[in-house]
Amino acid sequence: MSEKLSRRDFIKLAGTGIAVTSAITGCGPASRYTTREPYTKMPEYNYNGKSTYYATTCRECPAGCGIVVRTMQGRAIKVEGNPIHPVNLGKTCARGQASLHGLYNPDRIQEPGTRTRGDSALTAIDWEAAIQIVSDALTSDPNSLVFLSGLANDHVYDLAVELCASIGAPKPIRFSAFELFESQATLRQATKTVFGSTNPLYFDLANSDVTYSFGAGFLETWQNPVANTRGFSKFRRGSDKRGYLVVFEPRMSQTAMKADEWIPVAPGTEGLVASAIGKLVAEAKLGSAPVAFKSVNIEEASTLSGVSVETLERLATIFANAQAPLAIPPATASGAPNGLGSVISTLNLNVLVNNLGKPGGLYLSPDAAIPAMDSSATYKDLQDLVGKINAGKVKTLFVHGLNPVFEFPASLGFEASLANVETIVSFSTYADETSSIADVVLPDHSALESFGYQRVKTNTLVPILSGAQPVVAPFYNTMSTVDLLLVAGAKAGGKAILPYKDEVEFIQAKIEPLMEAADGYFNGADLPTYWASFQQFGGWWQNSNSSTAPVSAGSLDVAPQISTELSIGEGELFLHTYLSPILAEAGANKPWLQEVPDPATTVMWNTWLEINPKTAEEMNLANDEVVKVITEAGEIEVSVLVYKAIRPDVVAIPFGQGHKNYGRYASNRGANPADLFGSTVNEAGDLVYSSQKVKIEKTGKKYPLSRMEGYTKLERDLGEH
Amino acid sequence: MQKVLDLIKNPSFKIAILVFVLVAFSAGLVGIYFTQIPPEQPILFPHNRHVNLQIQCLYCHSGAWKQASAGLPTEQKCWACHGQLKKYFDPVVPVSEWPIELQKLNDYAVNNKPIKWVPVYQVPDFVHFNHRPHVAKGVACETCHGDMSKKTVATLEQTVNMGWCIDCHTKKSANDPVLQAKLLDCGTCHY
Amino acid sequence: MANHNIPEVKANWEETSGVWGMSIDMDVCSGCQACVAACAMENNIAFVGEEDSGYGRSLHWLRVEHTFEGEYPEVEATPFQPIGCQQCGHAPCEPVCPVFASVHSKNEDLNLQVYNRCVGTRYCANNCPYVARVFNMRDYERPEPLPNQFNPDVTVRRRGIMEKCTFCIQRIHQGQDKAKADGRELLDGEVVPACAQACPADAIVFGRLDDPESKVSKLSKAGRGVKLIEELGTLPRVTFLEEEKTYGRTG
Amino acid sequence: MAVLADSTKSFAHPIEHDHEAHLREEHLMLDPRPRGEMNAMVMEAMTTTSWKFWAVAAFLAVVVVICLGYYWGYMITSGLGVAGINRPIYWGIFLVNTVFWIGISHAGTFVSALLKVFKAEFRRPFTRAAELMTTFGLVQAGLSIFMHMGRVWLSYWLMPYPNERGLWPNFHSPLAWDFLAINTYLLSSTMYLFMPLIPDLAMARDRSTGWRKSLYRVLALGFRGTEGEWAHLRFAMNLFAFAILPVMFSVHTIVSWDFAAAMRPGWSSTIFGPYFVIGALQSGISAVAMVLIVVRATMKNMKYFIRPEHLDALGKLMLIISMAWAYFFFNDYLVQWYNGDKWTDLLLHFHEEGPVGWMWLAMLFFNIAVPWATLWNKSIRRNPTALFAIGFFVNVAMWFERYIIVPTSLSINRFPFTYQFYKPGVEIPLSFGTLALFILLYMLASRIIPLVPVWEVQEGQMAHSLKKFGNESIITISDLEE
Amino acid sequence: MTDKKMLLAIFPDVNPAAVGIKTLRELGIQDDHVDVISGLPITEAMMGRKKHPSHVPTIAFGGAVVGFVLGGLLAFWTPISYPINVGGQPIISGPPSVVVLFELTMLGMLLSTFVGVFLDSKFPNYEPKEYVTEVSDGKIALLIDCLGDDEDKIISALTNVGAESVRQAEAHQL
Repeated sequence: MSEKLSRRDFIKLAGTGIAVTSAITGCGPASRYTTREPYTKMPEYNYNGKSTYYATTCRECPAGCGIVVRTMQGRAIKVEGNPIHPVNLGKTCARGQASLHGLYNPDRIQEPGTRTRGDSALTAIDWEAAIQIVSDALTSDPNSLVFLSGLANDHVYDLAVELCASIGAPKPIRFSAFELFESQATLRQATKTVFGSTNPLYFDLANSDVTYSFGAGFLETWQNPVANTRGFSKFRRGSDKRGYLVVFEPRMSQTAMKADEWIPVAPGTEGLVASAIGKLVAEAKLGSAPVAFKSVNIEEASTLSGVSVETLERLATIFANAQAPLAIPPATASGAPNGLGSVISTLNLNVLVNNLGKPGGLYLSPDAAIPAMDSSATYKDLQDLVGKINAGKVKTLFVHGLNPVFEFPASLGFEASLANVETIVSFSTYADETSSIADVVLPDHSALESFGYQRVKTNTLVPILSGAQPVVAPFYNTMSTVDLLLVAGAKAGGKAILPYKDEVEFIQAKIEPLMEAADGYFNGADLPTYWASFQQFGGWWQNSNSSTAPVSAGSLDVAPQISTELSIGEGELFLHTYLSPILAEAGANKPWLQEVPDPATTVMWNTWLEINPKTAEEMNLANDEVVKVITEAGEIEVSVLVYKAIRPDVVAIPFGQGHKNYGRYASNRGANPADLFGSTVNEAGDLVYSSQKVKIEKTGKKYPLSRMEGYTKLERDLGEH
Repeated sequence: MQKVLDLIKNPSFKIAILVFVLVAFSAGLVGIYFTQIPPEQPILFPHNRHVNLQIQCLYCHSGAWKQASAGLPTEQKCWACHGQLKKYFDPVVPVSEWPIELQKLNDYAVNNKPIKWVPVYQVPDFVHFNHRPHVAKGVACETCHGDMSKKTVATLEQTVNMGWCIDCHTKKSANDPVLQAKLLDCGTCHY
Repeated sequence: MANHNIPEVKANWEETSGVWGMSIDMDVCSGCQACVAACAMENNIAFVGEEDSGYGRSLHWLRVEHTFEGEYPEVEATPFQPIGCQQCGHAPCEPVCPVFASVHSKNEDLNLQVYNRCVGTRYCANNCPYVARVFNMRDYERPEPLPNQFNPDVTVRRRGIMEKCTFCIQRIHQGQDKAKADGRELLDGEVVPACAQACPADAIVFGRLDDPESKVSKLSKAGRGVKLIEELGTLPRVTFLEEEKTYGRTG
Repeated sequence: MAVLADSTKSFAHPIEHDHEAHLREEHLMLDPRPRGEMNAMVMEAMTTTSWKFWAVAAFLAVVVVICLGYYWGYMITSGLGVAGINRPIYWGIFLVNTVFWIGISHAGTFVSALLKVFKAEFRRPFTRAAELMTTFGLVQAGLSIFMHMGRVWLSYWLMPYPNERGLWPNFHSPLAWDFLAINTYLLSSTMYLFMPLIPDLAMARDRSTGWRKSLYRVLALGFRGTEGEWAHLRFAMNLFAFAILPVMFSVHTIVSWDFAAAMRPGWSSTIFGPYFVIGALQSGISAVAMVLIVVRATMKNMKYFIRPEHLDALGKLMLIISMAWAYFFFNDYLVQWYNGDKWTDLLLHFHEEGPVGWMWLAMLFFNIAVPWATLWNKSIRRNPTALFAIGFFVNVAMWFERYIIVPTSLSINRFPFTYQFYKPGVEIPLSFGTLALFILLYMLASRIIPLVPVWEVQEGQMAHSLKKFGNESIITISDLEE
Repeated sequence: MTDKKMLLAIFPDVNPAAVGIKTLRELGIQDDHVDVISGLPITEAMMGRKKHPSHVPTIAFGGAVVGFVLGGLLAFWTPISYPINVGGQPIISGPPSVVVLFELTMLGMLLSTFVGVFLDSKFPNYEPKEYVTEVSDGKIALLIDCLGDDEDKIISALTNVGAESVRQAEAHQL
């Protein structure tokens, strides 16, 4: 500990030195009172004033990209992609780049503390007391303990699963706004229905020549946007033939902006359009349509979706004639009452053109490198959890890597239910909505300060276990949650004792089986060597493709049950909610991410409501006017942004802002559209949110949106001149 | 009014003004002097003794020939030599009888504390100085840092400013226009 | 934007092809803003907050432009176009600076902004046809411990100073220094600016234009290549590869 | 000689002829008073202050301290962010003010030097008032430039001085020319103000006591009026009158090159030089008229020196310049109509229809319509209130014109993505600060230096007489032309 | 040998003063022993005297030359002292140099003219001088250097042609 402490002090001092130097820039050599210090025990490869690079895993989203962090004198200064990591091959997204602003966030929780429910301030405690609190919780009734976990912390989740299993507590619940907004459960269930597999699907965008996307924002947040963008780049320019992308969705997203054609379909009719295209393709190719497409009425589909029959026929011809056609299932549209049917329809389209296991088609990702202990929860599970809490059956709630009070829609009633929990323990690194009401806050290291691993589940043809290691010594008096649980378990005794000394030993135990795994990127004769390589390369992966071709489970012969119910709630406009491509669910506290313009609208630092110019004119709304958006579940106030590329019957709001308590950069900024969601779930157990109807009322207020783009501010039509 | 005028005309008033100006001026001078004296280092490192023992500069400041920063030795490195010197290592000799500076070093090394050296040669952070090309071109350390065999702690031998850099760059590259273009390019140091 | 292949300008450009160049493929640029964030992280760019950024004071060295054309439902998005400093060979920003703060590097053929010489007349920014220069309006606050993230190779700018994309000159210098220490020539692709390094679509390619074999030289001369408003005679070093919205076009 | 001989008596003579009486009343040159009396009048004008004067001066001083001292300090310590500039509108009201004040300063030199070169006699009583405006206007222009700089504490880098770095200013830059030209102009106009002042200071020295005596004794440099002193002064003043005119033209054209040398649509134009010069004269001459009207109304004995004939002459000048200005303004559109550059076209439309289109209209209305409609009329030209109002609106409109040229034009460039609005911030108090400083300096100077060049008036009166041709009495033949 | 004396004659106007000068010349007093003090720039011709020599034109011309040379140094030497390429323009370029040359030539000329006036007129000079304050009210004063013997002769002659007073000139603080 002492060594860590001294290094931390050193980092602080070095930081001060830099600040002083930066403050006197331009004043000449007056920085007389700065000091320079060598490391007390500097590794032999480390020179003062020279950068060292550490490979680790980005934890800004669950995708598991490998990154290399440039450090200098104990400070992380730049995130770069890990060029050998097979998922992202040295590339990063804006969120990954800005993860340093998470590490150096001024609003991190610096030490463990407790509070009386309702207070805002924490009373500092030492880690001994913290360990006591956790061990007390572990020794109480295991059935009353619930562990809530996020998606981007596999090793913590794995340990929690083991711990819960050992003491007999219910299995940890894993969820995040990613799951909600991309309706992952629906896709999982559809995959199971169509291909009979639980492995994630791999869409080989790179080798496709015609891709129809039914609304998955695969260049923005869906699955692994970095890998998808790389695939997209190959799709467009990787071979002699330029790939052709058509996107069907009610609002032109960033992905649709890159498409060659954007087909504005009515919300919830994506599956219908896919079926109609399927029918036309089948008729062109096979002469007659299989059962799954037979019953589709093209005219009706055209009327409902707003896509003309000619367009459908033209698109069907292109798709039928393509060498490597690919249909990507909906993401947002899965959150409709008919979501499951829509996803099945699009997957059926792939089965129909038989691109299964072929370049440019569909693959099933291989099993995870180390056995997966999870399948994420569905929204239904959350509703059950809230029911359980309300019934007083939960005494202790552990929350790690997740901000449920913000990420769970208000209609779920999670926040209200917390009154029935005796002890809420948050392991959050940042002051957020959940940790600010938690009774005990035991901050984990931030992502770049901790060990860990992450299974790469999507966008991969090989098993990958991406490894994480600290790139800097912990900045504050934080403690790894795995260590904390292990120590507390040991203290609690009995079944809570797990056979690991600390976090590193736990991870080593997990990766040990991989030492002998065939065709690995590297192998190790002994664990220390293997462990060193695992840290050096930023994880382990197989060299060769071990994916499998999906096999149709006969879904073409089943007429899909596509519900005709297209909307829920009352109101004149559909609400289209999407995960903000830049902020996602937890990026709002990073100042530079806030200042990165949204790709489609170039808005920074706020939430906006996109509305078609025609609708805006009818409702007499102009840019920057604040409107009230109302559903049965709630209402929010948000500034209007007139957006040309959206259906007139749809308004869109991004999710990501609207934090009440998430540090100085995110708090009280923008609005949270999840407040508007109802509580209906679809057949797969995902929340129905994309068919939500809303009412819009003027408030008479104005709040100017901060936009990068300027010409619409001048409110002039440039076409004239 | 007249009294004020009389006061102003009084010679002692004029003298008082003069004295005040002189005092203020000297105070300013003293202030400037205090900013110019060499900074106090945590350890009065005797460079001269080490250099006279034929220890190369690059032995301790090893970064100078391969990177921008010359670097400072860790106290481990200091202790690697001093630990082997019988005189100090001998457990018979109590620490309190060691030379005072070595006692300090011992304190840092034993307690694992970084030594907070005060930089003597410093360029503003809008100037990016790289030791490597200078050493590679054969510029002797003495050229800028003075003859360390005659100094204990480092002192500022040169006013490190742009005119001095440019002057030397111009002279060294007088016969090589390509090199001169590089050495006098603003972007070589400022970015 | 405009593709005026004025013969004289082209001829002139051939003569002074420049040293460092960049090509940006607008067909694959997905507008993900990774370059923007990477640039900010690499170059110690300050964030300015909601009010100032909304008022056009954000300090992005790189902005990704796009617009919508036409009316719904025939609306189309123009391709994403990341625009930073074009490192003009004949840069209009340079001669107008009264104190030689905006100068041309003879050695690297880059546009330099010497921060410590800048007095803040902002003339260069007015004269930049690409609106690529940004001005530090204030000492933007970066509360502790955010300054720990500063890249020591890049000057931290204060209020009253112009700044702009440098083609990550610190990385160029490092690369050259390393190559020189190793006693070899710089390899193509050895030096990458932060934006190109991050770009998931590999839309940004950076390299030497004076090396006809480098990737960027070849791309710059490709048929899709367009330089921004080159009819002004600025000799920009960034080539944009245009989008082709066609199905199955080869090449 | 005859007039001089008469001059002591003529005042006492009964006026016999109505027309002659009218002419004497009309022309200061024909209405001499005993020189001692005239000197006394000027001294009295200088030394007479009322509580109103001090109240206004105190108010202005407070405005200067708050607007210039406080706000400028605030801006220096917190950065230019407190002003309204942004990307791409990097130049805002500070540059508008610079151009405006340089424009104001032009007329002073114009009337005092150009009219002297052309021997226009009516100039005599107000050359100093105008020249004083030049100097103080330039001070405001210089201040505005300093305000506009991002790091004003390093502004000395614009100065050519030898340094160890071997770095000099970049003389390719119009801003470096600006530095040379404005400094040349400021120095020479100050010298040109001071030289004719020496004899008047000597006169004031002979007529004052106390601190004024000490002050004037120092300022008059020991001038007695010997033959040699007069000979040197006469030559120097003639040379200045000739040489300062090209300097004046160069200054404002160089200010215009700041814009015209830039590669911006709407700025890059060869017409900018003459256009700016004429614009400067337009606002400057109106400002001279305004100042004279105020001086005439507020200072003692000034109604004797400044008469409707002077307002009349300035009114005519205003009309002429307004016509020339309209022509150059039209040229902007003419050239654009032929070359058809789409960005310039957009810019010109933006001037008219953009958010400050009202300024554009006001500028045309007050700079063209109003002078053309009114200044033809002699009685309007001679009416101080009317002329003041016209001058005021012309000045406001010329300020608008610069506003349209600077920030409004910067709104538009070749990248529509970056278009922005301009909302002035701390520029507003700072602008009022410079205006207040100008007025304050002028007020204080009017009580310290003789605002009327007495010796020049007396020299003129000495040489003028009425001549009778038949039944008509005239001064010069040109009087017959009206 | 008799003492040298300085007389101060005050005339009410230009004409009598001109006659006075003529009278003095007739009395054998050379023009360079007479100085005219006046509140107005009456010309030498009015007084029937030679043009007063002045160095100001020469100094002005010299100043212009110096300014031109300085301008040349700024325009042509300073760019080479640290050659920096801007915008692909030549290091020494014509059009901008014209501006620099013009401004500095004008500045040199005007500044030296001003300085020339100071030099030629021995400004500033606060020593006691012979002077009467009535000059600025329109009187013309003649300062006459003469021998003590001629004093009475001169006084009576000048009084005859209209001098208001002729007396011994006394230097006093202005």
